[in-house]
Amino acid sequence: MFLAILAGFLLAFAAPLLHRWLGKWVVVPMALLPFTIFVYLLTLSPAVLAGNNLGELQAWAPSLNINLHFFLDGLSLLFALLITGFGTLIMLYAGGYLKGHPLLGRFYLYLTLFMTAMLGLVLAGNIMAIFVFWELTSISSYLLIGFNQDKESSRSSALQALLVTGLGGLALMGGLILVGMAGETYTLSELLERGDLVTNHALYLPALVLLLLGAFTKSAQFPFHFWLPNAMAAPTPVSAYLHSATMVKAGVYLLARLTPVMGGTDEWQYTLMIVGGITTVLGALLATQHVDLKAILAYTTISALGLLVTMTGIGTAPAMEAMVVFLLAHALYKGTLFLVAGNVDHATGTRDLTQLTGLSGTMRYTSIAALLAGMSMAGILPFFGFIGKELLYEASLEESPFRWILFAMSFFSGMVFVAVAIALGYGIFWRRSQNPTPLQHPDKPLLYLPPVILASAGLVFGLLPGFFVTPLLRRASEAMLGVEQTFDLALWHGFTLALGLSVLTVLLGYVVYRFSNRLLSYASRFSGLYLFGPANLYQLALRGFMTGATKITATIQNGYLRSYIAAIITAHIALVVLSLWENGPRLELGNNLHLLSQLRMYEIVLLLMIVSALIFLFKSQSRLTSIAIMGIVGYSASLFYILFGAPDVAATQLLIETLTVVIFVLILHKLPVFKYLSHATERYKYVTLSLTFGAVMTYVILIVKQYPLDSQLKAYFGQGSFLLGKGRNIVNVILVDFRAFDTLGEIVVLAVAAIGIMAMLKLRMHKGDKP
Amino acid sequence: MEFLLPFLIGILFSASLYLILHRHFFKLILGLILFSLATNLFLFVIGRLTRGGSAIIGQDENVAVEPFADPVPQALLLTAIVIGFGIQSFTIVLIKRVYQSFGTTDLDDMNTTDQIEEHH
Amino acid sequence: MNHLLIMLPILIPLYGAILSLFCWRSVRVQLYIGILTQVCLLVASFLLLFDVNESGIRTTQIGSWPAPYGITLVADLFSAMIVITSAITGMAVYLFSIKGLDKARQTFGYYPVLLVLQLGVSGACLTGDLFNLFVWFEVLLMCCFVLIALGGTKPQLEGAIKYVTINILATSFLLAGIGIVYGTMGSLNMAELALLVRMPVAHPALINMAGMFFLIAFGIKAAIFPLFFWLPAAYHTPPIAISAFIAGIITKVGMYAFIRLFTLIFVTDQELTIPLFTVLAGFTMVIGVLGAASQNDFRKILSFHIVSQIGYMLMGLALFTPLALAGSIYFIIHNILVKTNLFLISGVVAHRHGTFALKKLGGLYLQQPILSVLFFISAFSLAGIPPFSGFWGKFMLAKAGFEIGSFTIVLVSLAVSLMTIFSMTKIWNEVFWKKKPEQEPLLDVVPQQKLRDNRQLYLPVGIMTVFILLIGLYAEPVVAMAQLAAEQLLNSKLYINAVLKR
Amino acid sequence: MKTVILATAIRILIPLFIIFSVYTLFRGHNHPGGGFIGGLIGSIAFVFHTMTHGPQQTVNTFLKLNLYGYPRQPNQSRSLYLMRMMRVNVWRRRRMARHPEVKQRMLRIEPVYIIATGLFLATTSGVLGLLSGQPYMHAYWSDFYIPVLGKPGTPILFDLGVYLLVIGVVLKITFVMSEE
Repeated sequence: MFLAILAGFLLAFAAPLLHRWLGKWVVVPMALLPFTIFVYLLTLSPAVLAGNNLGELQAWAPSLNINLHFFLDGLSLLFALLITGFGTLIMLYAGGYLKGHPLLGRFYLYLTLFMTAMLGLVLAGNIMAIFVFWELTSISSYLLIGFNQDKESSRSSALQALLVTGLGGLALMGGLILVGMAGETYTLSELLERGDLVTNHALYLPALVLLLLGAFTKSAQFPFHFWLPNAMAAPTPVSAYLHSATMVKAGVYLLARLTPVMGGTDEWQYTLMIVGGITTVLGALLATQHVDLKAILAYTTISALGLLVTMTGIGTAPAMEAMVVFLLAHALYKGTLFLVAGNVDHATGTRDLTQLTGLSGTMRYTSIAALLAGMSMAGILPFFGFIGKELLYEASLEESPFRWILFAMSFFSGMVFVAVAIALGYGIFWRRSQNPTPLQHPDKPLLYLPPVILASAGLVFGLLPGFFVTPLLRRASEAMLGVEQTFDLALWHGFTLALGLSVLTVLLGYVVYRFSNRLLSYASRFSGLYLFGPANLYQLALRGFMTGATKITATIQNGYLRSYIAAIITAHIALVVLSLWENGPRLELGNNLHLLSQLRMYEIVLLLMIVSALIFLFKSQSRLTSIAIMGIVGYSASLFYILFGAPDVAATQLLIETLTVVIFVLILHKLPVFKYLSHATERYKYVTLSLTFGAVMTYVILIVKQYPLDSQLKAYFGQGSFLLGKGRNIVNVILVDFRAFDTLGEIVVLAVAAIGIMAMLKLRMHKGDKP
Repeated sequence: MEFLLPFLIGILFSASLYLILHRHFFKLILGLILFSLATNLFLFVIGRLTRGGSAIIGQDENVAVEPFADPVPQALLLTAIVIGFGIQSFTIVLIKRVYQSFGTTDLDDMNTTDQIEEHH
Repeated sequence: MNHLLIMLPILIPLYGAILSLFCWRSVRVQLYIGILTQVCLLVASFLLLFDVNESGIRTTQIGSWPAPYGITLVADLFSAMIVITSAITGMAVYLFSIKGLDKARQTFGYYPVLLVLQLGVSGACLTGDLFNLFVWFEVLLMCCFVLIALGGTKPQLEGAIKYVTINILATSFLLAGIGIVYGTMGSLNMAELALLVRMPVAHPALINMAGMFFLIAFGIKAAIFPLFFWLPAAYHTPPIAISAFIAGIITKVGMYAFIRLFTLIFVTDQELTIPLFTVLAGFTMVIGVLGAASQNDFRKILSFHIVSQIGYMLMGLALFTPLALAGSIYFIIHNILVKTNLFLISGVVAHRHGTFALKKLGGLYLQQPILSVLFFISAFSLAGIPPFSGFWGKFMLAKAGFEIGSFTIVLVSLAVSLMTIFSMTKIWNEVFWKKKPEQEPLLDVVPQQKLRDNRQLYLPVGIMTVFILLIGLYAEPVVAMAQLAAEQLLNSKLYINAVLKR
Repeated sequence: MKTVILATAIRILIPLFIIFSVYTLFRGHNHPGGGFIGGLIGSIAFVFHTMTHGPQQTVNTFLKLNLYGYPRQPNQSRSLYLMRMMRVNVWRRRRMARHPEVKQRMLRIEPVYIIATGLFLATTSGVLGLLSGQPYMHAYWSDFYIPVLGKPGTPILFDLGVYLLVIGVVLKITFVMSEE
């Protein structure tokens, strides 16, 4: 299995090259890959159908317990077969659909990447690996939706899908980490047996919320459904494959996969049923409001996904049975219908339902496929869709307090499905018309063969449900329930209530179809409601985010150096105060007062000199005076150093001060005179800030000096300077021997400063804004 | 003196910060120089002061005898002063170049690089 | 051998710089010296990493002066990992600068200064002495000053003045903090200090207060909230060959020092620091990403976004568990590589199209498909999409956060991650997918020589992308090493014993 | 500022300054002084020269070495030629400068090279330790004693590097600044 995934990724990245070499024949290797994997999976299936789960372990990041663990049971096999089987057809179809497109190679790259990721997702046996593949599907979907990158709508739809599923992805990551913590493992097979541990864990609820957020965004459940119709900006093969048959079902897969772990609780059941129910009804309702073929299909897909989620929520054996059967049936007919819609679009250039008529004459095979798929969708007798619908009704009518609500919901959607099926399978092809829509090119085999195959699969499965399909689905539902399943699928159940309801659905569906024009005319009346819809909320949120971000940034990063410095100093004062507030030592000035008596006269003079120099500095209007005052302050500082036994420091300070004055004179002699530029109000603010800062620094010195310092370094250097370092000037010995490494760094700084000054004065580029 | 020095350093910090918060370039650079001066004194004072005895071993001794000034802060200070000199001279030149390029001495005229550029 | 191995990452760039200075007149010779230095540095850093990985923390005493008195150089896994990442980055930036930087700047000391910058990175990472750390940070700082102002265009000067002013303040705070530490504990050796603070001290609050000085100082250097202002003002102004390296490395070295000191020394009052860091991390992440989202310039988005990522690294420190610190470390490594690469890509784009403005760019998806792929990988690595590199850091941090019940900060980090996706897709949308807006036809004709140069610029980007992919797709070695490094950080006995030979 | 008195004073002062700076440098290990202070004192001499005469003049006076020479005669032995050239450059400089046949080559000492030399000395003084398996900057002292200068050792070499670097840096800075 690992090899299959690896091959997928390798082939994906080879696709652009293959396209360059093989031209349009690139379709051959691309389709061959999923087909090979499909066959490979079929060879594995007897073992799985016999009830064995296959595993394969490939270490990846064992120190984080994230491994490429593969796990194949009924559920994953069902999905994997769907992905590769349908994948093969889609690869062929895409070859026809995008024939001659210059970016076909890239398209195959993304599509194969997606397929492999999806395959990895359903085969992964480590929940973090599931997440990894999950996000890969999101990215490849982003690239595919934005495939027509020069269109603004494509780009924004792609972004929307990415952000919504990305949000879900992040939530899912959180959720899975929590599940992993609750279950104490990331390995699926172990986790599946620790359901009780997880559901009783304190983290269960947050994990559930995050997990469901992930699943719902991916599977376009209300209120995150809005990205799916917009994702139809992608080329049709993508819509058919990702946005109806596979990727959107990843959420459903995840729910199904984790049912034994997370399911069974009230929170799980009710949330799934409520959200699924709303989605079902809403999707169906919205489907009647559109004329674009792909939009209609997208909304019915949303509705179908809602049904699947609801069934997972109910969680009983019949519900699970209904879920897997409907899942397969839906994938078959919806995929077909999407492909059909793509063919129609490709051939006629329009997808508007009201403009398409009488295509059966010109698009013979496509129309046959459409008819077959439509009948399956409508749930007409020999088709697989019929079995699905029967089971849905039976499951929803089971003994439960909400049976009527559940039933009404599935019945409603069933009705709409019938109407849509009629419109698509019959309306645009077979309804007689005076002037059938003209074609731009005749039907092509690469375009009509895949839907025909898919649609006939729906018929074959319906006629022979016992062959292969039943055992597979049985194992799949077993994976969710954790108990052996023994159901048998059959077309004919006798005259049961469900049959009657099916017939009723078809009849009412036909009525809906007849009145569809009337329904469409209501569409405009709902427009007010859409303002409050999630799609609009998304737009608002995005716009609000941008405005808010801009405003906040403009306030914080306002370009004024003063305010930056003020913020930094304020932060410093706050932090120092904070650190000393609670249990900092108290300052005892009294003990130090005796030091006052040691004051010498010249010291006081020095002190007064500095203070008065500073006052002059503030008053001064002239540069030269200021420079001179700075010199005075600097020289006074060096006097301090001499007073306290630091002749080297004093000498350095003296020389440096001299040099600084020289540099000042050399450099700044041409600046204009001072102006008072500050505002009065701001000045008080800054005066306060400065004074507080000074006070804090004084306090810090006083408080530190309150305690004796026992420096080992002083003692060691005092002892060793001459004996070990061969020098009597301890400071110099420190500088050139004990801590010469500091000095090395320091002279490097000086060297760089010299280079910098030279470069700055000599190199003056004007339009060097470019790299 | 030991008692008064912390206050002097506080005053130096206050004064330098106030200068830095000015809009005028020249005051900014004065403020920065004063600020590092204050920091140097801070480092010196907080490493404890010793009056009189410098950190030099006498000709007829092998080890330093108390009281001698702690040589460590002095060595650190020397390094810091020299580094500060490098940075200061760079900053002075920078100020000069800014004035030449922008023709202003008002810091408030320089707030373009962190502005958000308009889009569409 | 031991002594030599630790010194090499310092000596190699230093000698490189000295030789370049001797060959001041000839840029070409400087270039060759540079390349040679980069290769040697890379090899030496690899050797150091292997050695440390094999045999634990390595130390050397400069000048043979014993531990608390002389300066110690310490190579543990954390520092060795940063050094090797810096070497990789330096190599790529060097290769980029050959064609990607104008001759004038090359003539005025770009090569030696960049080498000194790398020297500063190695020094700051390897030193085990507080004041020595300060010195190496000054080396870094001075190089950044010079490089940011190199060329002296208007935006550069404006950015430089803000950068310089704020960073001088940071320097002063750092120095003052060192003064306080020495004034309270009488030592500068980090291992010795670590030992001292773990013994009953007179006033832990004083140490904590010193910690606040370091927080401000390294907070400014690492650009955390509310001290980051210099970054968005300056980082986008110099040419890419300069800003790529500075943006990629320097803030992370600040973060390195931050993590080092707050795991080793300033651990006395974690009831204060941990909530503080958590709040700061949250704000840093959010404000940074908001800033990035609001910009409309390729480089500005990238620059502002650095702030946001720093928040993640701080978050690891705030959570203070082995896994969280491992996450931080991984994140630092990942971020250095990815951020540098994104900057380089913006440079490749601007080299050909002459602008960084999103509204003037477009159509690269069709025009330069390879570059698109390279950008896509880096951008989505940055956004933390698996299986790319950012995911692992994010995962470790999120998991660590959940494990100790800090749900809020984890949720914030996840939300920020979504906004990161948004800001990266903004670039992708505008620069790569969108059609190039119409402009005068003359500007569209790119001379052949320039096109050839442009393709040469792919090389460093490609190299970086390989590394990014490597630490993403085959994350295990780096993750395992980061976990070991985190254990070394948290188990300060290891560090103390290695240095003080107890 | 170009007064005669100042110019003359500086001309006399400069050698004094330089001698004093070298003295400070070497004495620094035992008394206040050392590489930094010495370097700064030495460079301040040049700074004043530059401020009075301009950078070009300073360079011409101090940092440019004029080498004189003429082509080797075909039958002249190599060693003899070399000795002649040395003599020409050492003792007869002034006379040779006016000689028409003699070619003049200038060796200009860029401050950058002084910086590089200083850095190189400082760095390399530490490498000696490394080469013998000791840590970087391990000190080696010679056994003999030179009057005035004291015992030579690698730390002194280091200090010399610092001295040169400081002079180079200050020279470089003042040159470019006064060219403004």
